[in-house]
Amino acid sequence: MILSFSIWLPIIFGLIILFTGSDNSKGYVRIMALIASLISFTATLPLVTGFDTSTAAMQFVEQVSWVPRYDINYFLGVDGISMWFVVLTAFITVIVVVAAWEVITVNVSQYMAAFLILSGLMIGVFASLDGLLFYVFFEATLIPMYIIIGVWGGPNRVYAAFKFFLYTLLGSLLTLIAILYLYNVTDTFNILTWHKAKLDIVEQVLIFGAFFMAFAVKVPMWPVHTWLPDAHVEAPTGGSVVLAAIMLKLGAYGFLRFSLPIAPDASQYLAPAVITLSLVAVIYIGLVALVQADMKKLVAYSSIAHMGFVTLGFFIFNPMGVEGAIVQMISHGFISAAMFLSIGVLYDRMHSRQIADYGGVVNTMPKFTAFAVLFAMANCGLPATSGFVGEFMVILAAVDYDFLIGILAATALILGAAYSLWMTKRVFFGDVGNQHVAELTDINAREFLIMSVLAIFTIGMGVYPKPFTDVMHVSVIELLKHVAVSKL
Amino acid sequence: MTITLAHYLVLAAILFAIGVVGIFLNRKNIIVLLMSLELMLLAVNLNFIAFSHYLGDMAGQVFVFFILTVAAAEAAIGLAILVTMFRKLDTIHAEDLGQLKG
Amino acid sequence: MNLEAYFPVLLFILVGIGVGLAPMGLGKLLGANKPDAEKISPYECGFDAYEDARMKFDVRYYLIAILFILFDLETAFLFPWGVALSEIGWAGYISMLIFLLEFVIGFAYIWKKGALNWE
Amino acid sequence: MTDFIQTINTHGLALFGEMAWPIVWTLIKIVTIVLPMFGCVAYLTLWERKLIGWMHVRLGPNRVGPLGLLQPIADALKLLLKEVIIPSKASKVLYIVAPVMVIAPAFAAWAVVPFQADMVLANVNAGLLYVMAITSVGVYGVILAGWASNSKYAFLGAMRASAQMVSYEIAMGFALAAVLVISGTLNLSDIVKSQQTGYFASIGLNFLSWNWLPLLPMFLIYFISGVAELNRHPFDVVEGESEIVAGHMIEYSGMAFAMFFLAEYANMILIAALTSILFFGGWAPIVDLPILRDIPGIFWLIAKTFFFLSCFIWLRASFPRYRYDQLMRLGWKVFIPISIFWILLVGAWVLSPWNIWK
Amino acid sequence: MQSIDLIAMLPELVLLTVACLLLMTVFMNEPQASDEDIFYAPRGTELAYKISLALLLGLSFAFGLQAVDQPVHAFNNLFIVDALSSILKSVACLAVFVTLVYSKQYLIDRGLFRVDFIVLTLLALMGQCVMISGSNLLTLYLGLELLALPTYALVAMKRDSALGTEAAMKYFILGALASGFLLYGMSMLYGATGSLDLDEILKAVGDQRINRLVLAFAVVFIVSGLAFKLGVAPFHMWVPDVYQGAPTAVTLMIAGAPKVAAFALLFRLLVGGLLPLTNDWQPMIMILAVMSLVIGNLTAIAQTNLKRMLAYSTISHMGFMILGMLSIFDEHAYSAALFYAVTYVLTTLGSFGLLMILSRKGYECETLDDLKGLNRRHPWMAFIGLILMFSLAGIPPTVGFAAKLSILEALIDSEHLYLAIIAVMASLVGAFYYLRVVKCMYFDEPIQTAPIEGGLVVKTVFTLNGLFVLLCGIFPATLMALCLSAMSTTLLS
Repeated sequence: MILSFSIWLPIIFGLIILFTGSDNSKGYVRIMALIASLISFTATLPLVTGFDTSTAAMQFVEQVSWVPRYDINYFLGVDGISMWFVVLTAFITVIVVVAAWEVITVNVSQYMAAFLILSGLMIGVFASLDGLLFYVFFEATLIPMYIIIGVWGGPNRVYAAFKFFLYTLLGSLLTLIAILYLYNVTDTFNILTWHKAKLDIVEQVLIFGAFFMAFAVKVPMWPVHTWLPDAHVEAPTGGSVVLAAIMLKLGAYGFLRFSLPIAPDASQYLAPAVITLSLVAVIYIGLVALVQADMKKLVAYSSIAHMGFVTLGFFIFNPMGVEGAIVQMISHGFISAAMFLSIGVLYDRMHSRQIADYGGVVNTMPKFTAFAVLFAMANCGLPATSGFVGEFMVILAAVDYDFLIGILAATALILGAAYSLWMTKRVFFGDVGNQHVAELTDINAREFLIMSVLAIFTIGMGVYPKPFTDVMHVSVIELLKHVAVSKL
Repeated sequence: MTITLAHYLVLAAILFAIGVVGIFLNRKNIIVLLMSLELMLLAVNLNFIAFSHYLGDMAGQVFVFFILTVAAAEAAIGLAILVTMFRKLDTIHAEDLGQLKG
Repeated sequence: MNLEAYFPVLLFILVGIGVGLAPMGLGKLLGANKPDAEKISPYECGFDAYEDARMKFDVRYYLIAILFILFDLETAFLFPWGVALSEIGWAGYISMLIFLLEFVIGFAYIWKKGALNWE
Repeated sequence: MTDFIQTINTHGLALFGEMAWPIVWTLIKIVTIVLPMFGCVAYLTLWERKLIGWMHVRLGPNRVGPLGLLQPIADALKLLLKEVIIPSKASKVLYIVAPVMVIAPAFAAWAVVPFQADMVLANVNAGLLYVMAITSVGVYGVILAGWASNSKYAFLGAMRASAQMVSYEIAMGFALAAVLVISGTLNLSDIVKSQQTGYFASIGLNFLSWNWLPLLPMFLIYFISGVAELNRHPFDVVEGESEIVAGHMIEYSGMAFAMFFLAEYANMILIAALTSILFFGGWAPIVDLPILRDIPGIFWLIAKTFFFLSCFIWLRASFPRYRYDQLMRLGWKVFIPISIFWILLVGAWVLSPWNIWK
Repeated sequence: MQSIDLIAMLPELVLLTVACLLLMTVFMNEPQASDEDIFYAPRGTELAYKISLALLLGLSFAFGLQAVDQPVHAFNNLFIVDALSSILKSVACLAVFVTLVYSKQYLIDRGLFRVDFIVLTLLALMGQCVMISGSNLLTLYLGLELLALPTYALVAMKRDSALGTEAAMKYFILGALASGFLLYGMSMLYGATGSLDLDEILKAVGDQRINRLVLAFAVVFIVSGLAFKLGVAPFHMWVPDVYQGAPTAVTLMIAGAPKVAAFALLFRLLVGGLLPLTNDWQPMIMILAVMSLVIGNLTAIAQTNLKRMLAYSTISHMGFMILGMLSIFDEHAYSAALFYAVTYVLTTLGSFGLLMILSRKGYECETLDDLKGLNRRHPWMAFIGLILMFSLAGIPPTVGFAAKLSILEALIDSEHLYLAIIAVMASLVGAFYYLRVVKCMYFDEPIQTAPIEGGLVVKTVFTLNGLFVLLCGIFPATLMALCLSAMSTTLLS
């Protein structure tokens, strides 16, 4: 029941807020939303405490028949790969609710409801063990996100919302075909059965391709990443946070849950191509990030680069690489959230995201600058921050796999350092840039709270990542065993 | 020369074709369109009668009866619409039906 | 079906057409034939025609035409019913009763709506 | 008589051969119907003028020939020699076709009319249907005449005429349906025969068994509708002289006009004959007396027809013209409800134990 | 004629009788100054309206309860009552009920709230019922015409609207043309098989001795006639014009209930009568479906008039639906099409209902601009609108997704993988224009600021309509199972 609670509590709370709240009762809506997100987050905690790290089997399993006609089940469960994401999602939702406290002033109830519902749906994606259930959650997330970007977004929000929606839909529709095809072959929508299904190489390649369409768009991988910068730039701060912290992980998670185990031979066969795309993302997008004048865009591109690391980690089929990639995903959840929040803090005060509009922020906002610099360091993978752990593991695995790939991946660290530090320098340090910067006020208690929580996790995970890797270790080994065994 | 089923069918087909062509080629008068429609239905009736006679089965003729009825009702409604249209648009030319781009 | 019986009918129709055409031809032959512009202009009390004779006419004529088509169909159903009434018995009678009742309702409706009023 | 026909048949067969003789023989029969009809039509006009004259206490035509008997011939000659004018804006072909379409049905309908027992050109089962169908064609002629003339008077007259004709056609159809319900057949000969049975016929009072009595309202409706169909007085708004002169045929002259004229009288005869056949026992004598039975049936039919023709003329002489709205009201609001009611009544009567026609 | 015949047809007879009698309420109306100037609800009409609402609800239940395991053949197999017919008729009645609820104020505002409107609607419903239950070419044809004739009149009802009359004329001509095609096909079928009875035809068609050429003729004409009636490309020309030109209430009357009847017609003719000829008609259906999907979706993008856009969307949805007919005697596939038809009607009701609720006297809500900022004006209605649009686009968890899913599953099951891919690509294109509607409702500033009218009943029904679309999407099992069982009992017999 824990998983069901995690999924449905936020959704139900979201609907209640949607129907009862209005702009005349903003206070009520905010409190309700906070309570809802906290309860939902608490509901996920038993997953952590009750998790058995010694088995690769699915835990907290729930299974109820949903559409008997197609043998679709309401089939939930988590293993070491997905467990942390459930918790992370609920956690980020709390952050988002708090971050929106005073910032969002129109349609507050809809805003809060959208995020709560979105949170439930995303947890649903991570917890589904039924292919169709997964798909339903996966696609349903588009609706609240579309609304979030479109209603509370920036000037170009309509374009961004459409692009976001249609890009993701394009990929996922093909996935639907693949899911139905798998159903046709196996007569079930059970993902675990699909893992064992016999498929010849053509089928595998086609299915892999279909899944790849959806997940690559979502991750996003080069060259289908172009929706992400637009979406990030236009989305409200909360939207960017959820997008970067959780939504991108849906795609990466899909690779682990579907592509690799269902089409192992195709994965092996196509791995070089995927690795190439990942490296392009890491290096080329890193370079692109370097020339951004808009802070949000810069972080958006850096997200793409970081996700390139993740896919790289997956497709070298090495426990260290895969674990590193997952760690990277979690850590990126914290760091990107923190980065977008930091930009949000600045944006709320200055209504500009242009790097050139800032300078010497440290003089007026010392506390904030301390946090922001910490997150920027984490973003470029400074040791003792969470960013370092994942990237280091992936690079190690890559070097092990192929020295050249390792070297190329490692350049990401340099590029990351370059753009993060350069941005930090231009925004925070030096003399006060202009009149507006001079009038900035430092972060208030609410913002301080969010920042510090995120900072604790960033550093904590960087210093002591063992709890995270322990949870996933067995599952990852099991997964790679699967991939290693040919289905042909 | 004896008249066989085939003759009736060919005649009906020709009538039907004239009706259809009348509808698609006639860009002028809607009354002509209505007449083309009637012609099509008559061709169908001829078909039914011929088959009915050939098969020795009355059902076809019953069908014809109903087609005639419906055709008349259809003509009535067609005329009614035509009248409304003429009063509103002051034309009965098919080519003047251009406000809706089908 | 005895189609031969209809042969005289066909012949009679042809003769009827002949009866129509022959005197006209005769009249053309025997009668005078000196048309001039005034003579063959349409009759309009000494004036030149003001406008096209095929003008708009009263919509009630259309209404009559439409109603005629619908009512005449009732007759089309009554004829076979009348011929076969003794064979189909009361079931047939009741069917026609229902049919005519519906018809009467429609009739009452158009009456009430004033479709039957000429003024 | 039979011998005579037999002789003609054998000789004709020899002369024209197996194929052509039936056609020729039928043509001969048709001609024997059509030619007298021409005579009848011609003299009907004379009779009309005479009778109306007498009713008005005048003499009527009496200059041409003894008692004016040559008057129709003179009229015919005059019309024959007149110019047939085709108006400049008329549609030539339709203008010519229109009178033909009016007159041809008036004659063609006779194909199925029984003059006496077994004396009918085509004894077809759908006789009544045929009559209904072929007489309806006349409306086209009227409309075409009005349209083709391209004259406002003609057009208006045609609209009025056709609206009136179709309006009364409905009531007429219902009246005929009532006849069908009783006789259970569409064959005109059988309809006549079916009137010869019943209680009154068995005691010799034929005329009380005829359809007119049980169907009295229907008979009246039929007869009056017939008058309206003919566009005759008192329903002659079509050619109301003061308004639209001569209706749809205003542009016609000479023989073309004569065709409309002929058609009107031919139709009168037809309606009168049909009234006799459908409601007045056709060729049967009024009462079943031996002397009357010896008179050939055809004379009975002619006598009855003549009676109704005179009625038409009498109506013309006596009644003022109906207004158009009155005319339409009579057709739609009086005749149709009555006839529907009566049909249902008759239907129930036929099925009930009190059926008197079995 | 036996009593069982009349019992089988009892609901229809009640419908017919009441429809006829309702005409008499015209005698109750107060005398009015002129026929054209009535923007109120006369007493008689009000009564007729209430009676018909009650009747429709009652009939919907009656038809629902009529569900039988063994089909009942009435009137010498002219008329059949089976599980399929009862579910379809029930849905049709419900759809007309909802339509009437939505349209009342709209009609009053346009002087169309008249008895004849209601009666024509009921008669059209009667036609649908006959069509759904037809098991003989004659009954099918009569039902079709009984549906079509009142609809022509309804479209032309607003006599002072040039667009309306033009639409009526086009609808009439093309509809009659379609009937002609269908009839010609039927006559050929009759000639080839010697029967009008679908069961007999089914038996006869399987016989190899029958003239294939005549049958091929029959199939071609019947399918094109059906395509006209369904409004699938390339026989779709009338759909956008009629949808746009007709008063929205009438548009809904055309877009709603008749779609299930059209499905019944399609099913009865193609599966019930021509099943052995699947090789002949399936390629045609395939082409029609693909063309509809492509043309419908691509053209819809260019529309700014919502009614027109929804018309093109209908075309594509009908194309999607008939994809379900591409399996050979598979109740799953057919029931998928059935499910699709039913849920599509449900969604369409809501979307046109929204347009009607937003319209007022003298103002027609029909372009995208009219929807702008709806979220500001009335968030709840915007939310329902959002659900409806996403359902049309086929995004989970709405019912539109469940419907698309079942059709796609059937397609893949019958090894039409490429068709499935075309279908999803088309719905991707489709998503674009539905998203645009959502965009107008949520992202844009309102242009219209007048308060939204619409009584409590209307809003409640609209809400239920929207929530049903959502709930059926989340819990599609019941409805799917219903469709499946209806289809399998129908196919078994």
